[in-house]
Formats: sequence, C-alpha cells, structure tokens
Amino acid sequence: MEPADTAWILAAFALVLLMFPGLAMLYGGMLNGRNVLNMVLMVLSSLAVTAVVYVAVGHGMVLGESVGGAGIIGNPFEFSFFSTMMEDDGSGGPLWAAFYILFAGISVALVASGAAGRMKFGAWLVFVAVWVLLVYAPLGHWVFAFSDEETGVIGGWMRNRLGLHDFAGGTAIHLNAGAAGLALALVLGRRRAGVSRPHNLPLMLVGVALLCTGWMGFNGATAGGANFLAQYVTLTSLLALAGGMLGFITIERFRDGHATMLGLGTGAIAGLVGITPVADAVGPVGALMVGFVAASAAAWAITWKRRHRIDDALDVFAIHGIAGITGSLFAVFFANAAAPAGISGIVFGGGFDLLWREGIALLVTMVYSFAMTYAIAWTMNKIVPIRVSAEDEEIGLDRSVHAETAYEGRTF
Amino acid sequence: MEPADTAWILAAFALVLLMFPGLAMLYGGMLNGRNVLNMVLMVLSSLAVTAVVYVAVGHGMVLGESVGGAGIIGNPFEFSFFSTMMEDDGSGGPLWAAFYILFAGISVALVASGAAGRMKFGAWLVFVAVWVLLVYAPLGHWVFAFSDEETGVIGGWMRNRLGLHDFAGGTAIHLNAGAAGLALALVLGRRRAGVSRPHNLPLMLVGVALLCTGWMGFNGATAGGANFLAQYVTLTSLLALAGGMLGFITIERFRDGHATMLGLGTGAIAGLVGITPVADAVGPVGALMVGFVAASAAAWAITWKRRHRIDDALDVFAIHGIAGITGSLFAVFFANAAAPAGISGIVFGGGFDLLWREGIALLVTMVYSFAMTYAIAWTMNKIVPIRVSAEDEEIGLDRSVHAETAYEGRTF
Amino acid sequence: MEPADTAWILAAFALVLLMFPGLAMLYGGMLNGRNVLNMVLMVLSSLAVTAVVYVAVGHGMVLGESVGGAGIIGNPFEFSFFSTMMEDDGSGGPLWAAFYILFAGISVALVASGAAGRMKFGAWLVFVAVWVLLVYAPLGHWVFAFSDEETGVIGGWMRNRLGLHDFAGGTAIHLNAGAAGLALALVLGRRRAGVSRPHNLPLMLVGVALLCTGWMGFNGATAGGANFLAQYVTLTSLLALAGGMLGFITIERFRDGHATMLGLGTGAIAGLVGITPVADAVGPVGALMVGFVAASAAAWAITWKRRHRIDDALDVFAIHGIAGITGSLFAVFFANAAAPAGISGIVFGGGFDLLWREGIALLVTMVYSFAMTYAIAWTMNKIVPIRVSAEDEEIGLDRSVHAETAYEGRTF
Amino acid sequence: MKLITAVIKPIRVETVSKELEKAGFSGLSVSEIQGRGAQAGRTEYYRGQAFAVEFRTKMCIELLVDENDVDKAIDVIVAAARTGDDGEIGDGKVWVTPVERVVRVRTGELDEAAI
Amino acid sequence: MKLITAVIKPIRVETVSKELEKAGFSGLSVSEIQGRGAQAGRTEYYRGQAFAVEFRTKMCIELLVDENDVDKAIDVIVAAARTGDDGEIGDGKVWVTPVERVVRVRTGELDEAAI
Amino acid sequence: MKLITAVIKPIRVETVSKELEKAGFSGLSVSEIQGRGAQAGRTEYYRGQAFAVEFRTKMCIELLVDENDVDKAIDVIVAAARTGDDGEIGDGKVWVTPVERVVRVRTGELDEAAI
Ligand SMILES: Nc1ncnc2c1ncn2[C@@H]1O[C@H](COP(=O)(O)OP(=O)(O)O)[C@@H](O)[C@H]1O
Ligand SMILES: Nc1ncnc2c1ncn2[C@@H]1O[C@H](COP(=O)(O)OP(=O)(O)O)[C@@H](O)[C@H]1O
Ligand SMILES: Nc1ncnc2c1ncn2[C@@H]1O[C@H](COP(=O)(O)OP(=O)(O)O)[C@@H](O)[C@H]1O
Repeated sequence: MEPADTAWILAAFALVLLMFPGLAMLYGGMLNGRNVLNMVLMVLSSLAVTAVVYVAVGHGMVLGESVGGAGIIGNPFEFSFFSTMMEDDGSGGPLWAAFYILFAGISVALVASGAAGRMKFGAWLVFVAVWVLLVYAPLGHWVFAFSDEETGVIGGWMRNRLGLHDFAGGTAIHLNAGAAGLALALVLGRRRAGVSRPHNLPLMLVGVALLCTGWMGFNGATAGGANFLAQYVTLTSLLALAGGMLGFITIERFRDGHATMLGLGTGAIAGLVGITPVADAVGPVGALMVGFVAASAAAWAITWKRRHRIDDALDVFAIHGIAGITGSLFAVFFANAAAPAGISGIVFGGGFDLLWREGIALLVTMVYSFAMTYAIAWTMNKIVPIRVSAEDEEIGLDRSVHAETAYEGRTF
Repeated sequence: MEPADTAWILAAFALVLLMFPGLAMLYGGMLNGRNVLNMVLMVLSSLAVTAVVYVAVGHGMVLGESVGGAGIIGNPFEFSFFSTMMEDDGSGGPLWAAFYILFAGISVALVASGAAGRMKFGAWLVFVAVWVLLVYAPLGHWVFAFSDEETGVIGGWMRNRLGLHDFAGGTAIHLNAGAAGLALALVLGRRRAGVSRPHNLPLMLVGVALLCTGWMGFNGATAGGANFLAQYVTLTSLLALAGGMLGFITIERFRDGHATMLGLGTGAIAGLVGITPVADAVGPVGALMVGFVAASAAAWAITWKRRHRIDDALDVFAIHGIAGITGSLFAVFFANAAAPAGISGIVFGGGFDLLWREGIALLVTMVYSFAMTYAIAWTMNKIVPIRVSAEDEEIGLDRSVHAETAYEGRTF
Repeated sequence: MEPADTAWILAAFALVLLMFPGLAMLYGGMLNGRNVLNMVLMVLSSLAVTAVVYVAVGHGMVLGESVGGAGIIGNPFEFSFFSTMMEDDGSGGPLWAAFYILFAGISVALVASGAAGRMKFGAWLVFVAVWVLLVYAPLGHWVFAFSDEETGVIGGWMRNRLGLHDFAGGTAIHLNAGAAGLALALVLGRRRAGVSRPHNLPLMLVGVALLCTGWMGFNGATAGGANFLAQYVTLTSLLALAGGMLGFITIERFRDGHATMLGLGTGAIAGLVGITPVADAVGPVGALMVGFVAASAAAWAITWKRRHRIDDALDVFAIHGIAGITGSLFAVFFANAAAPAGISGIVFGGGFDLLWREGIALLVTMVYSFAMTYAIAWTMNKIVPIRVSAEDEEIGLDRSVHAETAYEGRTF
Repeated sequence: MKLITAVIKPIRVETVSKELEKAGFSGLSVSEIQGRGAQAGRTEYYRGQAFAVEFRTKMCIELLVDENDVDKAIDVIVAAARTGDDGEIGDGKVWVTPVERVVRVRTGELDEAAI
Repeated sequence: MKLITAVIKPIRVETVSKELEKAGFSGLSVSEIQGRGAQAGRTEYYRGQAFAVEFRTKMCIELLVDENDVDKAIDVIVAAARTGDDGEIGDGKVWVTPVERVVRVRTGELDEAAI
Repeated sequence: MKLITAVIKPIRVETVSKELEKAGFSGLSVSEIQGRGAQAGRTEYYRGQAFAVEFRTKMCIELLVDENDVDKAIDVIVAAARTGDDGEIGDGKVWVTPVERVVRVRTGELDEAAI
C-alpha cells in the first residue's frame, strides 16, 4: 500500500467511524424521547459485537478464499485472531481489516431500526453476532471477495461469476440492511403505542451530518486509495447528495404541500444510498439524477409502506432498500461509458445482460437477507421471546431496560 | 495531481462538507425554537441548488477562461455538465470541481442569515440560484481564476491585474457573504417579534465545532496539496482561532462584565474569518493577533450594528465582513516577509501599494455584493413578495412553512 | 516530511481538534443544565490559553533540548515565538507545532472536569497557563522529547534514561490529567448541591462521537506519518474501543442490573485511554482485551471513588487515570513481540524490568502531577479564592458567571 | 361553574381528551407535572451511581364546566383514565373546585357563555 | 382573596405582564400549557406521515389578588391579551377561584399582607 | 378538603417533599413555573445584547389535604421552603383553595378516602 493511499484510507476510516454515532443520532432523534438511548445502545453495540465476531472468524468468512472454491463463503480461519495483521506485508492489512469491521458493523446497525423501541437489549446483542455470521458474511463474500487469476484465489460468486457491478456495497450493505430491517420488524410486530413524532430534529440533523460526511469516506475509500477514482466518486457522491435533497423535498412539496427538514435530510441519505453502487458508473449529470430519483423513490416507498402498516419505524427498507435498487437500475439504463467503470447503460447502447445480472443480484440479496433474518429472529423468539413486555414498552425502553433517561427534567 | 495531494484534498473535502450542517446548527441554535428547521433548510438547500447551478454553468463562470479576456467573468460553457471531469488528465478535475461547489455553496449559505425567520422558502431557492450566478460567480472569477502565462489563459482582474493577495477567499466568500447578508436583511425588513434569545446554545456549540474543524480543511486545502504551505496555514489558522476566542471574550468581559460561551464561539469563527485571507502572510505571533483583533472588531461591530437597528439577525456582516476586513488590513501593515507569501507589511518596510490594492478589492467586493444582492432581492420582491405573512412569522416558520416542529412537546 | 505523511497528519490534526468540542459536550451533557456553558468555556479556553503559552515558551519546554542535559525540562526559548516555523526545513515544523498545542490543550481541558460547577472563570484561565508551564511541560518533556544520538540532542529522562514505553502519551496526558483533576477537585471541595443526573445524554453522545473519532487521529498521527504503524494502531484502537464498550456495560449489567448508554460511551473512552500507551505493543486480541479490562477497571474505580465522597464530578481520575494504568500494566504482562513495538510481555517471556520501568513512570507521573497541581491550586486559592460564592453556585455558573443560559425557556 | 382538575397517566391523555370531546366538552388545557404518591418511584443509574427518582410524570388536565356537567365530566374522565383491568396504582386523581367567574378574552362573554 | 387564572396566547404574555405591573400587580406566576378548544389544530408532516396536532400552546398566568382588585385585574388582562382587531379565536379565557388563605414563606405574613 | 398550592424555590423542592412525606403527606404534584415578584430579575447577554429576564424559575407544589391537616401541611411547607437565616426574598407563597370533591381514578373512591 502506497503511503499516499494509506494517508487517505486512514482519514476515511475516521470519517466512516462517524457514521455510527451519526446513525444513532439520526434514529434516536426520530423516535420519541423515551426510546432514544436504547436506540443509541443498539447502534453502537453493533460495532462492538461485530468487532469481536470479525476478529474471530468474520473477516475470513467475508474476504477469505472461497471454501471449496464455491464462491459461497470465505474460509473462516484465514484471518483468525488477526494474527496475520501484525506484520507489514505491504498490503495494508490492519487498516483494511479495521475498515471492513466498520462496513459489517454499519450494516447491522442499520438493521436496528427495524427493532426500534421494542426489542430486548440482550437479544439484540445475540442477534448482531448471529446476523453478521449468517447474513452479512455470505453476502459480503459474494460481493466484496474478488477472485485473483494470478494467485488462483477464488472469491464470491456474485462479483466474479455473475459479474455484478456494485461499487461500494449497494447490495451487501444497503439492500441487505433494508430487507433485514423489514424482516426483523415483521417478526417483532408493530409498536404498541403507535407511531410518534420525532422528539428532537436538531439531534437528527447532527446525525445526518455525521452520516453524510462519513459516507464520503465510505465511497471514497472504496476506490482503494488516493487516486482518480476516489476523486471521481467524491464528485458523484456530492452531486447525488444534492440531487437527493432536492428530490425528496420536491415530492413532499407536491404531495404534502410542504418541504420539511426531516425530508431534506432523508433525501440526502437516500441520494447517497442511490449513488453507492454506481458512483463510478454514471456521469456528473447522471449522479445528480441518481440522487433525485433514488430519493423520490424512497419518498414514495415510505408512503406505500405506511399504507401496509408495517412498523419499519425508521424506514430502513424504503431508504436503504428502494433507493439502492433505484440507483442500481438507473445505472443499468443510463451508465455512462466515459465514467471510470466504463459501462454503457442500455439507453446508451449497452447490452441487456446488465439488466438481468443486476436483477438477479438484487433479487437474491433481498430474498436471502429477508428470509435468513426472518428465520434468525423467529427462531430466537421461539427460544426466548425477544420482545420486551408491554409494560416496559409503555414506560419506554430507556427507563425500563436501561434505567436512565435522555434528558433531566423531561421524563415524558 | 500527486497522490499525496489527492489524499489530503479528499480528506479536506469531507471536512469542508461539515461546514454546512455546522453553519445550520450555529444559526439554528441562535434563533428561537420556532425557526430552527427553516434555517437548517435554507443552509442545506444552498448546497443542493448551488450544485445544480455549478454543474450547468457556474464552474465555467468562476474558473473558465475570461470571456473576451476582460477578467470579468469566465466562460460559462467551459465545463458545462462537467463532461471534462470524467477523464483523468492528472489535474484532479473532479475533486477540485467538488471542492469549488462547496466554496460557492457555503458563501450563499452564509447569506441565509440575513433572511432568518422571515423569507419564503421557495423564494430562497430561487434567490440562491440567481445569487450564485450574478454575485458569487463574478466575484469568484475575479479572485480565484489565476492567469496562466504559458497557456495564455486569462483569469480574473482582481487577482491578476490588481494583484490582490487573498489566500483563501476572504473577499469572494466572507466579505461577499457579509455584505450580501446585510443587503438581504435590509430588503426583507426587521423581524416582527424582535430579537430573541438563542434557544439552544449546545446546538450552537456543535455547529461551531463542525464549522471550525471544516475550516482547517478549507484553509489547508487552499494550499493545493499536502505541502509546507498547508502545514503553515494549519498552524496560523489554529493560532487565529485561539486568538479569536480570547479577543471576543476580552471585549465582553470589559463591556458587559461577563465572558460568554456564545462569545467564545463567535470569537473562534471571527478569528478564522480574519486569518482566511492572510494565513500565508503573517507570522505565528501575527496570526494570534489577527485572530484577536478580528474578533474584537467583530464584537465591536455587532454592538454598533445593533444601535442602527438593522436586523442582520445572525451578525453575518460583523463576523464575516468586519472581521475579514480587519484581517486583511492587519496583513497590509504587519505581513511578515518570512511567511510563505513573502509579503512585507507596511510597518516592516513594505510598499503602500498593498494598501490601495487591498483597499480597492475590499471596497469593490463590498459595493458590488451589496448592490447586486439588494437589486436581486428587491426585484424578486416586486415580482412576488419574498417575505412570509405576518401570521406565518408569528407562528414561526418551522410550523407555518414546513409543517414540522423541532422538538416534541415543546412547541414554544 | 514526506507529502503522504503530511497528508495524513493534516487530516489527523483536524480530527484531534474535534476532541475539544467533543470533551466540552461530553462534560457539559453530564452536568446539570445550569453549568453546561461554564464547562464548555473551560474546555475551549484551555486550548486558547495553551496556544498562547505554547507560542511563547511552552513548545521549547516540551520539545527543546534538555536544559543542562538533565532531561528535566526543555529549553524554553528554543522555539520562542515560533520564528523557526516559518521556513520549510523538511521536518514538518509548523504542523507538528500545531499538533503539540492540541496535545497540551487537551490535557489541561481534561483537568477542567475536576472543577465542574464551582471555579471562577478568571481563576481557571490563570490556572491553565500555570499548569501548562509547571505540570504539563515537564511531564511532556520527560515523555515526548526523544534523545538523538547523531546530533547529540538530549531529551526527557523518562523516555530516554528510564526507557519508558508509552505510545501516545498515556502518562503525560491521561494519567497526568487524571491525577491533576483529582487534586483540583480536592482543593476546591465538593459541590454544594451534590451530584445531579446528566441533563442531556444525547449531547454527551455527540461529545463521545467527536472525542472517539478525534482519538483515531491522535493515536494514528503519533505514528508519525502514513505508515504501517499508523495502520496498526488504527486497528488496535478500534478494537480497544469495541472492547471498552463491552467491558463497561458488562460490569454495569452485573453490578446495577442494566447496561446504560452513558456506560457504553464511558467504556468507549476508557477503552481508548487504555490502548493509548500500548497501541503498538499488543496484538489484535490483546487490544480487545485492553479495552475490556481498562473499561472494567474504570467502572470499578468510579464506584470506589464515590464511596470516598471525592467530588471528581466527571470521573477523570477513574477514566483517564485508572484505565490508563490498567492498559499500561496489561502490556507489561501481555505485550506481543510480533506487534510493531516488538516488546514481549512478562507472560510471554519478557523481562521483569518492564514492570519496574512502567511502574516508576506511572508513579512519578501520578505523584508529580497530583502534588504540583494541588500546590498550584492551593496557592492560587490563598492569594484569591478560586471558588465561586455559594450563591453563584446555587444559581448555576452559566447564569451567575456568564450571564447566559443554555436553553431558552428552561432555566432550571 | 366548576373547575375539574385531573392528574392522570400520560398514556391516557389522548383517550381522555377524545372521550371528553365526544361527550361535548370541546375545550380543555393540559400540562405536564411530576407526581408522587402510592405508586413507587424508580432508580436510575449513571455510571453506577443510583439516583432515586421518586417522581413519576403525570399529565394534568384542567376543564371548566357548567355546574350540571360536573358528574358527567368526572365519569368520562375516570372511565377513560383507568388503566389495566380494574385500574392500577398511579392512575391518578380528579378533583373539583368552585369557580366564581369566567371571561372569554376574545368577546368578553361571561360565565356559562364563556366556557 | 381570589386567584385569577388566565389562559392566553404565548405572544401576549409580555404585554399582559407589563400591563399588570403598571396596574400595580407586581407578582404573578406563568407556566406553559397545551390547550384545545374552538381554535383549530394543525397538521404536521414527518416523512409524509400526517400527524394531527390538536393542541395549541398557551400560557397560563396565575395571580393572587385582593378581593377588591379582581375586576381591575381582569380588565387589564382581557384588554392586553386580546389579539387582532376584535379578538381572535383562541385568545383564551380568564377565571376566578376563591382563596381561603395565603402565606408568604419568607415572613410568614398572612393573606392580604402576603400577596 | 382543601388544595394547598405552594410556589417555592427549586432548590427547596426536595426538602419540602421529604418533610411532607415525614409528616404523613405521601402524595403531591410538582410542576415548574416562571414567577415574577419582589425578587429582582436578571440580565443575560448574547453577543453583547442585553436581555432582561424578569422571570425566575420556581416550582409549584400542589397538595390535596383533609380539612384538618391544612395547618400542619402549611407549617411543614413554610418551614422547609424558607432559605437563608430568616428567609430571603423570592422564597415564595403558599395558598389554600376549597375543593368540593376528589375521586381516585383507580378505585372510584371519593373525597377523604381518595386523597
Ligand atoms: N394528596 C395529593 N395531592 C395532590 N396530588 C396527589 C396527591 N396524591 C397523589 N397525587 C397525584 O396523583 C398521582 C397518582 O397518585 P398515586 O397515589 O400514585 O396513585 P393512585 O392515584 O392510584 O392513588 C400522583 O403521582 C400525584 O401526581
Ligand atoms: N372548558 C375549558 N376548560 C379549560 N380550558 C379551556 C376550556 N375551553 C378552552 N380552554 C382553554 O382556552 C384556550 C382557548 O380556547 P378556544 O376555545 O380555542 O378559543 P376562545 O378562547 O377564543 O374561545 C384553549 O386552547 C384552552 O387552553
Ligand atoms: N400575586 C401573586 N400571585 C401569584 N403568584 C405570585 C404573586 N406574587 C408572587 N408570586 C409568586 O411567588 C414568587 C415569589 O414572590 P416574590 O414576590 O419574588 O418574593 P416573596 O415570596 O419573598 O414575597 C414569585 O416568583 C411568583 O412566582
């Protein structure tokens, strides 16, 4: 790893680390004032538990050589206890390992939204470990493990056999988290008290700020170093962020009559979700449009979901699922061959194979993630109920589960 | 662009991005609790609209070759739709483009302060687009477009003909925003409810934190890469930040009898405004003093302005205008020839030409920005009134314009 | 200094700068709502005053050649007024100078916790200057000033004669601040109103977020550049952070019956304190464990201290003292020779000399810092009382000392 | 006229308010209070330190009614505010105080007309 | 003695308080309440979901006065609290309840002397 | 029955509440109010601009008591709420209003039984 690349990835690492508290504040601020701290604990503990799992076997399962060359799962023991990280072999091992822990951690942290205000904290900690092993690890392997012809190492099937284009984890991270959040919400059932207004939108704003800034590190570091690709995806990410803000408030303006701050922030995130898989494949104008349509799609999906009364409290499926799918499909049609990825969208003369390759990847990701997460949560729930008691829920999880309250003098 | 330079500019980009939510929180926290979200929407939408304008024609107008070689405005179509950003020509095109979007966006975001709590949101969005084209773009061209003797490209008149020294945009960004904010405040007229206490100073603190940190990226990246100049301006920026904190609370202590947290934070920002144009031209002790006097001047200007009952609610003119002028003038007299810019201040034997060159630049910037902004706002207001109704203002813009409130259970 | 190293240190500088507002929010959020702004002022003014002291004589006292070759204190005038920082001698002078200002500033900012809610602000400003000169500067010299055989420059005794291993300032910064905070708390006496509940835990969360992210810059930059060591300590810091979160909530779960968000955040910090001196000396699993045991030790120490009714309001001794000692001692026993520092812990066959060397360093640091801080505060108090009046304390320092309140409409 | 004051559980405010509206009481005022009583407090932990929080958050409803409506209003409130199957500790109290005069600010109307 | 309670619009608190002071009523207590009445609620939108917010924020002023001052105090309040030209819906209500005893904590003074 | 209302300094709430409990008054309700009176306001400064803050934060305690307990309760409150040596300005006031009926939501118990 060149020093300049190291310099950028070190900085990007710190930026991505900000996404955890950022997500905690975004989600916490959107809930009522009695379940803020619980949400923060869920999000931050995701990182802690993931780190442990990763050091043990997770990193190998994602980036290790495919077991049996099948492209299904990496060798769990390839990096066991990270002993290979201690010597400098020039590959940047420890830094990338740290980085991949954040990738996995943020995925499961997003899933927490499906459990907002009603899951036992102990059950959540167990869920995180199991989910990283059974859901994230295979999906991560499929998408992040590149085969290497020279050394003969075989990686994940989606990336290498199916030939999926996914720049920074639109499938393994965002669509995955979206589907899983939905599944968890379904197993848990709806909140008793019903939906409540966000209790602190400025807190949500701080969260959005940290999340979006971290995203620049997330996408930029996926370029692998301080290179032209990193420059390019920084530009497209910024443009998608801008387009996303405009897209969401445009829909709001015409549907509800008002542009809102929550909408603007939501749009920023949806725009970034949309660009994540295709940041290297669209042109600058395309990036603005990816942001705009992804955020519009998310805005539409939120309303649609509400009508079906699924209590995905924080809309992870709409924002990370639907916006991600929209971004991917946009690129299938409008990818710009002049962009670094060099792919022509169907509209610009590209082959239709792009469509079915992306289609299969999206579908498999969604189905696998949803079904497996549902199975995990359902099974855990059979063994010991994972939902808190009605009384605890009424009191609010901050107080009933964690014996603390977010604000002095405001006990709600 | 060298990889190491890319590494730093990528990181700096993310830091500067933090300035947007930072400014939103600083301004939002200082208003009453009924106009917070509106302010956030204004600040963040500035970035979104600017991005669109920039991709279309803005970037060319600022950095393109001067139309007719006049040094007045760049060629709007030179970078149209950013199609030139897609290939790596070694110049770091997409990254700098992204960076310049932030520069333009933050300038107009600062202007939002002049409209605090009384402007229609739709009118604001239009204003942003027009202002970036008619006010920021020419000023940016005058200051940021360097002529290139080799290629014969001709840049802006201020920088190249007048020979202005302005390290990181003291004129085109801060003084410009200060004058424009004042003009907008005058067209809109004073707030009906009068001035109110800041509703949430910890929120303002978060804003100051993000803003000041972003500023290190702002000044540091203006050095163009990971070089000695970047190191040097990082040091002088830190020292000016420190001097600014001390300067403002010193004035407060003697004028009002108490040092305040709002004052400390305001001083930090004023100190950074002061150093921005001269970070490469003063010595370390000079940097401490720039911060101190710039913040003191801002503290004085705030009181002076209050006496004239101009409702520049968030003091953008005092903090970004007066502190900026003070910093520039300080350097005219006390620039240290040993600093990277190699300029001798008048006190140290430098020529008086520095004074009139800076003087002209400051005056032209201020007059142009003020007059043009006034004209834009006045004209818009003639076509459709840009101020909200008295009733909407009384209810607060969060609720009346955006149909949401910042805090649950606190409707003020 | 190589450009790539500059790139990383510039970014790291900005990250470390975040630690100041981060600490202010962490401490402010944990106090009651009447002393928030005072705490913020204390923390941020620490940076401002330290900068002035540093430019004058501080930097020389820490990093200058040892006066008389004794290893006790550096030559105060070696860098006076930073005039040597203006030319590029390739050593990165201004950047490191800026960086060391932050190191010193954050140390004294931590000490502010010992004065929470009861110290005169003017007295605090004086205390900062004196403390940096008399306590931080010698300790910093002992630990940070390396001797250079080639040039014959002689550095601090702890590092060079005693042969202390301390990666990023566990002694000079954290243990020092812990002991000093305790001493200051003792001189000031306990708060009249007694202990109160944290008034705003989400604010504390923002603080923890900024603090932990900054820490990555802190530890990463101590590696000196964008090298393997920086990569490695980034990984171990992340793992210690994770271990710290788990450690603290595990103790809480078994002692109090509930995991809390305040505990999780506290654990994250304690974990980072633990790893700071040994980030280059333990393996990845060791880093997880350092975090876990350091946070557990801090959790235990907090309870122990409470029983002795010492009003170290924000537990700086437990978190920065005890956790730091625990981390250091862990490495004495379990240092992994394969890690970059190449030290074998006693358990892995290392010599017992490690134990007494660390032991002496920890003891001397603690005793010197405690005694000297006590003496300073005691003396200052004899000259003019440094504690606010009972009435001011009852009203709350925000209002009585700074004439402002943190939240509108909530005057507590 | 009488002023009915009801201290109830926060979770019941919406129900009580809706039921009162159905019963024809369209106006009322609500505020948050902290109450102590038979219902036990709870303990919170901050860095291992236990804080006894004796007070429970309740909502206080105030309702001006005509003399004749007092019984009806109380019945509605009590029925709507009760939680669990036969009421739970902490469900709250309702009390009635005499009011001598009521004025509507907008019109200056008096007493019954002003409610 | 009587207790005058006034529920008024937040924007009028300052005026009412100033006018009362001018009229010689130097002491009073204010708190925030949420009111429902003839004045319509409003709708807020969060991610497209409509929340009906029935309650409007009002301020509640409480004022202990001597028997003889009741009329004067009510007149001052009503005049100062009215908004628009002839008052607007939601301007609020003022009511009077009997008080049997008042004690000043500081001195133990009673009744009229304690107000 | 009577309703005792006490406006006191925030710093005294805990003491008053504890003393009342000792004296056998286990139930009460507390809320925060802003008070104006003889006690002077203060000035705050924001960027050099002075804001007169006339109101002081006080706590309002409400206590339903049996007729016979009124004197005892008032004595306890006054004694516990007084600050300084002989009381300070701003220590607050206590007043008593008649209550005609009390109902316990949980059980429907009435009057004395419901307190
Ligand atoms: N004597 C009293 N005076 C005023 N308020 C009271 C009194 N007793 C109880 N309350 C209020 O009523 C609430 C419920 O009372 P509590 O004794 O806990 O349960 P219950 O209403 O079932 O008897 C308390 O939290 C308090 O706010
Ligand atoms: N019956 C009532 N009892 C107690 N408070 C009431 C009652 N009716 C109205 N209020 C209070 O007075 C406020 C104003 O009443 P509203 O009916 O909206 O307008 P108006 O005062 O013009 O008739 C309400 O928001 C509520 O706080
Ligand atoms: N006439 C009044 N009506 C209602 N509340 C009052 C009245 N006078 C004072 N208060 C309340 O009592 C508090 C203390 O009163 P103040 O006049 O400052 O001191 P003191 O109680 O020593 O006379 C005030 O802040 C206010 O909340």
